[in-house]
Amino acid sequence: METTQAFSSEFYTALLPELMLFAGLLALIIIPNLGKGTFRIPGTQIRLPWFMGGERYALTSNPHLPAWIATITLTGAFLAVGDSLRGGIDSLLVMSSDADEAKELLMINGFSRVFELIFFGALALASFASMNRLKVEGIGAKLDVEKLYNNRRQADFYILMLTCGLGMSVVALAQDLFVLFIGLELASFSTYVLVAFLKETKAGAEAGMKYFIVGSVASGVGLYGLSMLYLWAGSLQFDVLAATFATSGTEPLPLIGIGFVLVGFGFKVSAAPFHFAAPDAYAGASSPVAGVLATASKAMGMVGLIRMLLIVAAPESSEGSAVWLVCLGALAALTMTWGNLAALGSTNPKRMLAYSSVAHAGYMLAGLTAVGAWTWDPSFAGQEGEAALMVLTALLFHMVVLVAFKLGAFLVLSILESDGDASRLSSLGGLAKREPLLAFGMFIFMISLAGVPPMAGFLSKLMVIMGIVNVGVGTGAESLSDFHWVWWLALLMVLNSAVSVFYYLRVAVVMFFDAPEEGREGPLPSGWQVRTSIFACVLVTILVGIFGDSILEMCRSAAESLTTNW
Amino acid sequence: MIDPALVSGLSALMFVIGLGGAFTRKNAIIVLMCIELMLNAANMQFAAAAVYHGDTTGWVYTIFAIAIAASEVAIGLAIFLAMYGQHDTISLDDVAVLKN
Amino acid sequence: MAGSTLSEIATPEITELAPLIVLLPMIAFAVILFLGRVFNGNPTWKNTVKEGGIIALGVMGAVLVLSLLLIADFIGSVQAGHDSVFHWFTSGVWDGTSAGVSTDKFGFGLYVDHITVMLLFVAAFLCLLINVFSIGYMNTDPINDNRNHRFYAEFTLFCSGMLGMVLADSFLWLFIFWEIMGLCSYLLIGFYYERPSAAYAAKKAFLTTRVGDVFLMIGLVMLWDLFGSLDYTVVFDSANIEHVAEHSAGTLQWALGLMFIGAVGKSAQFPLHVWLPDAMEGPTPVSALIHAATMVNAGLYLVARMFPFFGAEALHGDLADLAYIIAVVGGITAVMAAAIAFVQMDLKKVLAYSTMSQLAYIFTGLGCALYLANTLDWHHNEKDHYIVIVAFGAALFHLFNHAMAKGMLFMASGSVIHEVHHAHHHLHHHDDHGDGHGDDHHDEEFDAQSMENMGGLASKMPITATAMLVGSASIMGLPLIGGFWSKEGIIANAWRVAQDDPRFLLPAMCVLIGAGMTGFYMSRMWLKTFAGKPNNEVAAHVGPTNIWIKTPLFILTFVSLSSVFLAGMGFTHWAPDENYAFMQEKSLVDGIIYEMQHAFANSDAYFFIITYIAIAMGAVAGPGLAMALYGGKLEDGESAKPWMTPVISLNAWVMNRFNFDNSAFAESTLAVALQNRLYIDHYYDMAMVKIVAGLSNKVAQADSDVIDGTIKTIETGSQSLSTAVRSLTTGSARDYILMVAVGMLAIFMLVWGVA
Amino acid sequence: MQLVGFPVVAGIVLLAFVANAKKSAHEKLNNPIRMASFAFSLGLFAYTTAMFFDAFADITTSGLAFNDYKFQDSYEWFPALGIHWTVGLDALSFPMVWLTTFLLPVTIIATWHEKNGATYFPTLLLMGGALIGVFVSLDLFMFYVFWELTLIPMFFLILNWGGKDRKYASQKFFIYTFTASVVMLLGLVTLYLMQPEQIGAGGKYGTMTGRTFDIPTLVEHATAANQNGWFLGESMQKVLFVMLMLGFLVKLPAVPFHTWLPDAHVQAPTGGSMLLAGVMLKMGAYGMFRLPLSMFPHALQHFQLALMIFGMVSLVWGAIVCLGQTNLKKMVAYSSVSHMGVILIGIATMQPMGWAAALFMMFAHGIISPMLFAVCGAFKHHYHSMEIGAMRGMAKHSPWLATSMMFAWMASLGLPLLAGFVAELMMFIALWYFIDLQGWSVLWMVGPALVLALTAAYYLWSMQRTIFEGGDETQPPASLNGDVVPDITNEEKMAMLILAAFTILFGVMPWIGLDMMDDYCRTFFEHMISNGIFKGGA
Repeated sequence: METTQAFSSEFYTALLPELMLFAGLLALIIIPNLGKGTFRIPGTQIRLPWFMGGERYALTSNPHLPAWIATITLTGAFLAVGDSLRGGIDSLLVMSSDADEAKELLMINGFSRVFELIFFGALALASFASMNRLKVEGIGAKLDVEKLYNNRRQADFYILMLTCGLGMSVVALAQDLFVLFIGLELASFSTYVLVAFLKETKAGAEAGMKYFIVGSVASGVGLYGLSMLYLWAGSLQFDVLAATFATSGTEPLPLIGIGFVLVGFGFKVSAAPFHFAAPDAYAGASSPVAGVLATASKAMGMVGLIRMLLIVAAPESSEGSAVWLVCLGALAALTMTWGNLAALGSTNPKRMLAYSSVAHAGYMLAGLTAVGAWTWDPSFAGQEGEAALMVLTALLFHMVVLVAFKLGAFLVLSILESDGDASRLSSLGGLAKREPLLAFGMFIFMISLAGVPPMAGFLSKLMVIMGIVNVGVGTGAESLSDFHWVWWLALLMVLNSAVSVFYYLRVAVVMFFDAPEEGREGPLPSGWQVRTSIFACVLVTILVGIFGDSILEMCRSAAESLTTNW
Repeated sequence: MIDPALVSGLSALMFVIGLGGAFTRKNAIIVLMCIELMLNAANMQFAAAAVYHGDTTGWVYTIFAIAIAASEVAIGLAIFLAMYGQHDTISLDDVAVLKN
Repeated sequence: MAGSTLSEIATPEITELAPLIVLLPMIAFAVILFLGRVFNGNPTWKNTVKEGGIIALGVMGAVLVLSLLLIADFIGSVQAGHDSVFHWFTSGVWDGTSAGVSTDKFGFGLYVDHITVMLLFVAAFLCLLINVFSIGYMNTDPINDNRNHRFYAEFTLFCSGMLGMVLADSFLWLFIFWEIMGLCSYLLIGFYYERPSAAYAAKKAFLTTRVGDVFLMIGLVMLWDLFGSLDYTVVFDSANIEHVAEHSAGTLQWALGLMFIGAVGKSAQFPLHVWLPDAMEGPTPVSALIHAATMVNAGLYLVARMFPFFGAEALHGDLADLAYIIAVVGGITAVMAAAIAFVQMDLKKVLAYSTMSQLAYIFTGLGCALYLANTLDWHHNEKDHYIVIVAFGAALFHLFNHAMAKGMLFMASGSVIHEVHHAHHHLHHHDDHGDGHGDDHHDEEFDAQSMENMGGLASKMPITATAMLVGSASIMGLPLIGGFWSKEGIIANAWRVAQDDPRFLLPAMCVLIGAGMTGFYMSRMWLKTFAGKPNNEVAAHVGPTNIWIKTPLFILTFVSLSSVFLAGMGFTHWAPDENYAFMQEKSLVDGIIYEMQHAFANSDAYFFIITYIAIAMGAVAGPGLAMALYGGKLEDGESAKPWMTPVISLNAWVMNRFNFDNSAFAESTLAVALQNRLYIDHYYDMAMVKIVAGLSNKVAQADSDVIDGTIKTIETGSQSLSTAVRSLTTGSARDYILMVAVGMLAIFMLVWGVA
Repeated sequence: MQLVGFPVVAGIVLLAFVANAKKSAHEKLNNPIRMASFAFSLGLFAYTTAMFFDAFADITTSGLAFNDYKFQDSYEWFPALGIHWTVGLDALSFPMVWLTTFLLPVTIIATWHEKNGATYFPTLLLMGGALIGVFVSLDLFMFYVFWELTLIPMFFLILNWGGKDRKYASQKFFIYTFTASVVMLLGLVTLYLMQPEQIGAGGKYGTMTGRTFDIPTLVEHATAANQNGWFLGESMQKVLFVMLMLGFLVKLPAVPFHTWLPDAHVQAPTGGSMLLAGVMLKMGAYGMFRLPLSMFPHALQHFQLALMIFGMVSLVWGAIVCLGQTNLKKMVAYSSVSHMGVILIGIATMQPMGWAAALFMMFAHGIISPMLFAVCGAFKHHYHSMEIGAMRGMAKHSPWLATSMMFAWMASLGLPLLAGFVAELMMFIALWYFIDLQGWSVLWMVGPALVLALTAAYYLWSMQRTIFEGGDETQPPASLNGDVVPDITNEEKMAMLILAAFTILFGVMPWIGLDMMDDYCRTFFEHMISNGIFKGGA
């Protein structure tokens, strides 16, 4: 592992994606403001053009511009990450200084890269697709206030997208719990506003409020947990926390602190019972944003959980298995069951997808539980955490592919929203007749979510199950009672999958069987951007399901990079 | 110097009050205040811990946390404003178009 | 006794053409069906090819020739010929030891022995004759227009099945062809498918025989278990039988017993007899061939096939109970069917019950023969040997006689019905004659099969009347004619066995009484139809029949009459035995004299008495009673052929002299019960409707309510659970925060509890 | 031979067609796509038939033994997990593959005029491709993928071309069978992970997990382990056996897991029913042979009684329920349940003959039941009703349909010299042999015997009320609204004739398929006996 200091040359190379984001952010703020603005030299009548404000140029006043800037930035960042992954990344640790007592700030390795991939990929798709979702009312410099205002908001929206991305990547990179928290808050604040972006509707404003309030409480709790951990360990550096936990991990203070922090991240991954705001937020937000919440934001929460639970309260620092094992197992079981049961009767496709995302959180938590359990079988210890590695790979893989089919599903709903409404199941009615390809895409997303082969969702779910079972089975088990109880989580998971098929399939039935709603017989609004995004999602969903080996390898090396110390 | 334990205790009290208030009060502004209370409980604990450990990072954390709290209030109030514009109320119980 | 030994009589090779006996009709089936579809309605097809009748005729002729060739090879041999024709499949079983898996081959081959030869001749000969008859019968009936190809196709398929069953070399293939016959029977009974009664009868026939077949199949499976094969060559091998007899003779008896139930079903014996009378819904040639002459003999054939088991030394006495059961079933059916025949007005139904009754005779005969074979030391004792051979031969000979006579009777009855029907049409439907309206012979207002509409036909249909007379005489067992020889043999053997085993008194009494009853109902039928005055206008206008119909009647009349020669030729000794093989013993004249002596001048007083009692009942009492009640002089001016005149005169005399009023009997409860077939069908129907249909409806209900209901409950249950879960999402942000707090507390408790 | 290509090509063809079908000229596309699908399926059929006749160089399909595969081919798929695209044929899968390719063109012919042909026929092809995939795969993962993949085309076949309640039926079908198969999946995964880890072993073993999904390797492993005790341990083998069997029993389906079947069948279009009954149900039995029976022989012995009970209950219950049905298609569907009971009983006898009976029953029923459903479909198509008794005197008005119906019914009730009889006969022999050998109660024979009669009863009853009766006083169904009663179309006739011809072919010459199956079962048992896994008096 190489180390470097902040603002060194390696630092810039390694953080290229984030810097791109930053540049894009600046561009987004500046470019729409470029205009024929002048600056009067005080005391004179001389007006010097300083190109800010005033009447905008034709190009800079173009409301499509922010979207393109954001999309290109995010795509560039995505590609940069992908490029760095392609060559196989060495870990790079960014220290605060080159002194001995310097603190670890950021860690760029496979693990963080994969998450960056998830974040930027999801955000890029969402912002690309949002071009069709956020309507541009008029183009040009000379418009009435109403329209100018709307155009202005275009820029706001994409700025928030970029800040969100920036915050998330900080979360992925952070080596200090507080840095992680700052990143989390940055991303959270952005998402609060993004959710509330449709503030001119009742649902939008309400969704933003709920997401904000519950999110704030959760982060308040999390911050309090942080403060307790700080009180306990005297530092929020992960390595320090981990080392301290290994020696005095069973004291009440760190346990309470971890519990608090768990709540904070639990909200982000929408684990039950912290998920309540999620369905409301998804329902009120515009669909691409909801898609981001369900994929990137969830992945961000998972980063936090992984760091907290696997690095700090590492399983091997406790006897047998991690202290939080039972707690997380219960949480996982509750989350997946709750999510699926709630989705079962939901007639709003967005809420249905929200609950399904809760269920998926449950699956991921189940996987995480298994990681916590891998040390139970002493013979695993000799295998350098092979079992844990497998689950972790599965988790990462699941989060990667989830972007394709979860976001894809939301994007399909996004087109329907542009058509009028997507808050009823019947909005999807007759989609197969209206837009056969879209219906086909949606069907692919649905069965992938349900975990039907050969879609990516099947492979990822299989991987998670396999990881759990691997831990559960241990070595030399001869009967069910020899298994670790996490095996039963796998059983619960497959049964939940079976339940989930019901509501996923209902979407398919509505699309292929039911008649369209009154007055919605024709084709959907056009918009090649969103359709391209959906197409990309379909492609990834199918291809990764069939030829996902390279992605799998990537996730594996990412997981390895997290666990090099195991 | 005040015993950090006392400060911690106070912060715990503040936290509990904040959390309790957050789910007992209907008025969104009051809930926001309660959330601030929770954040400040954390701040206080950070400060106390910084003192206890003699670690300056804790102060930095506190300052950052205050900044976070501030921006949170800003965002929150903006969202409440938008909500009021649509629902004509800031009572959390009455804003329940989305449910189930 | 000739000194011919086994070595002198070579085992004949089965001719390579033999498989064609089975294959030709099967091919004809497909050809006729196909051509019939293609050329349906074509004049050449209809008039020249007779809608396939000629093709069938050609095939049947070829089959008869081939069969005769095959028979000729086997005449005089006692050894069975066996030829494996093809491999069907191979499988294996694991006997639970480490020895590995056995290899069991299932194949088809031909097996020809004395029983085969008998049945082969009967089947091939009658198939041909009845085919001739069919052309005269079916093709002249306008209602059959354009669907006779179906008749001929199914007819040939049936022939294939029958011949195949006879020639098959294993019980398995016997069963397979047996089922094919069952199918054809089903199809042909339902030939007039538009009649609900025909549809019902077809179903009933198939289902009833199916019940028997189920037992047969289980029996076969048990037999397979015992021998590891169903091939005759294996199961009849005395070493194998010995091996089985050592430890599972009881099982073998069960297996054979279950197979016998199959035979009961097929041969319409009590209690699976209910289908046969209904089967008369089929066209008359079908009744003649399938339900009188051939298929119903399949059951007898099956039982006769079991002879090697009963006759095996190793199983001495072990199978006596089964033999008794066979005899008793036969005895009961003989009496019961005869009794029901008393009250039938339908010409064909009388014959159907008669068939049932006569088959029962053969069963009794077989039962007795098998009992004798099983209990007597016939392998070593010369006298016992003779007894067994004769007993078995009598039963088989009766099968032959009955097939010939009953085939003829049915054809004759068909001829009568045909002409009565024509006459009826002629009289009442001049305008629309030939438009094919209505049902076959069952017009709403006119039943051409009812003897109420006949009478005095002797003068109008001389050939038919003669055939009917000879046939009836043969069935009744009038001395010297047809069935007399065999029937006497059966009765005598039954009483012989009764001497050894008093249990057999029951079947013995039954066959003795049955003889008298046969005499009565057969006479009644003939007299009501041919003697006396025409019962109505229709009967008075019946005309002679056509040549296609007459020819087979003519031939069969002579066959029945010549049975005395057959008896002389040793048909009564028809058994697998080198000492008594066909024509090996004596010259024809010696044989006839020998048979005569045995029949009329038995040296054993016991049998002497029995014989004369039987003759008295069957040839005197029964017919006499019938003559007193039915028939009478012909219409003035009408005259029968000279050979029938004495019969009619006698009838007229007896009627004058002994006539009495039998209405008291005719209205008695017993008679009503007999008319209702002793209510057996009624109870069967009740059982089907109440138990089977009731149960199945209940089960179907349970299937949708309980099993599928559980699934549906899970569906609705999870939906309501979903509603409950979602109702926790109240919409108020405060509640959400509360839940966060609750969740937090729960986390504390869990982490705390573990740590 | 690139057998791998089959299902893939089928899928690609479908996709190409779907893309075409997007055009507005939908109606015009029907015919060319139908012809193309038909030609393609015919090609597949010719190919598998040629394989059967050993047309391909050095590969013969005779003398196939247990765990001995022909046309084997393997490519890396997910090397990290030990997943390979491994295909191969043995006596177990070959008849099924042939059957699938045989049924595809026949189904296309039988449903020649199905509406929306442009999408219908490719869906059929995809269905066939997925089914072939199930049968050829020798990799657990691949097996499962195709296993689930079959659900999708069938779901659409029911949903888009089905009857009135197709919405409910298609979902029920999907969810019910999916639920069972995910439990099976958990079993497969547990099995996979319980095999000894061999990281770095290379070959079929995953680089990441050190385990393999390769079925031949697993079977070898299992055999070796079973020699000295139980593969994976006694209780674990039992648990896995149950988990796998659950998936297969639902698919089969065995009572009480069968209620999806009548719904699916009644609502499915003719083509869907034909493939569903013809091949898809057999996937359950095939899976049993391929996995639990091959790998868990000890557990099989342990659960023998349970299997026997399942088989008997399915057999009897299905038959009795048939008798209580008034819907023709439902009756036929339940008769499938009953016949699948025969397969279970055959397996439960633990006799080579019983197994061969089960295998041949799969095959024979795969030819007969499509004909049953083709008849039902034609009935529905022409008379717009499925009620028994809605149309009488069919023999008069629709002689072709009547003949086909009678033939199919007779074949299904086990008439000798038609395909189904051989299987039933062998099952009976094996069952009795087994009962006698093990000293089980004779009462076990009561069920099958009863069913022989009951089967005849419900089939004959339905024929009496459809083919027979009526006649001159025509009783056309009210649903025809007084239209002329039509006989079946030429295409339907053709399909019926083909099915009938093969029913006869395999009834008269069962050895064509049975010899292969017999070899398989024989070598299986000899393998198990010689390895001491099946011991005397088991």
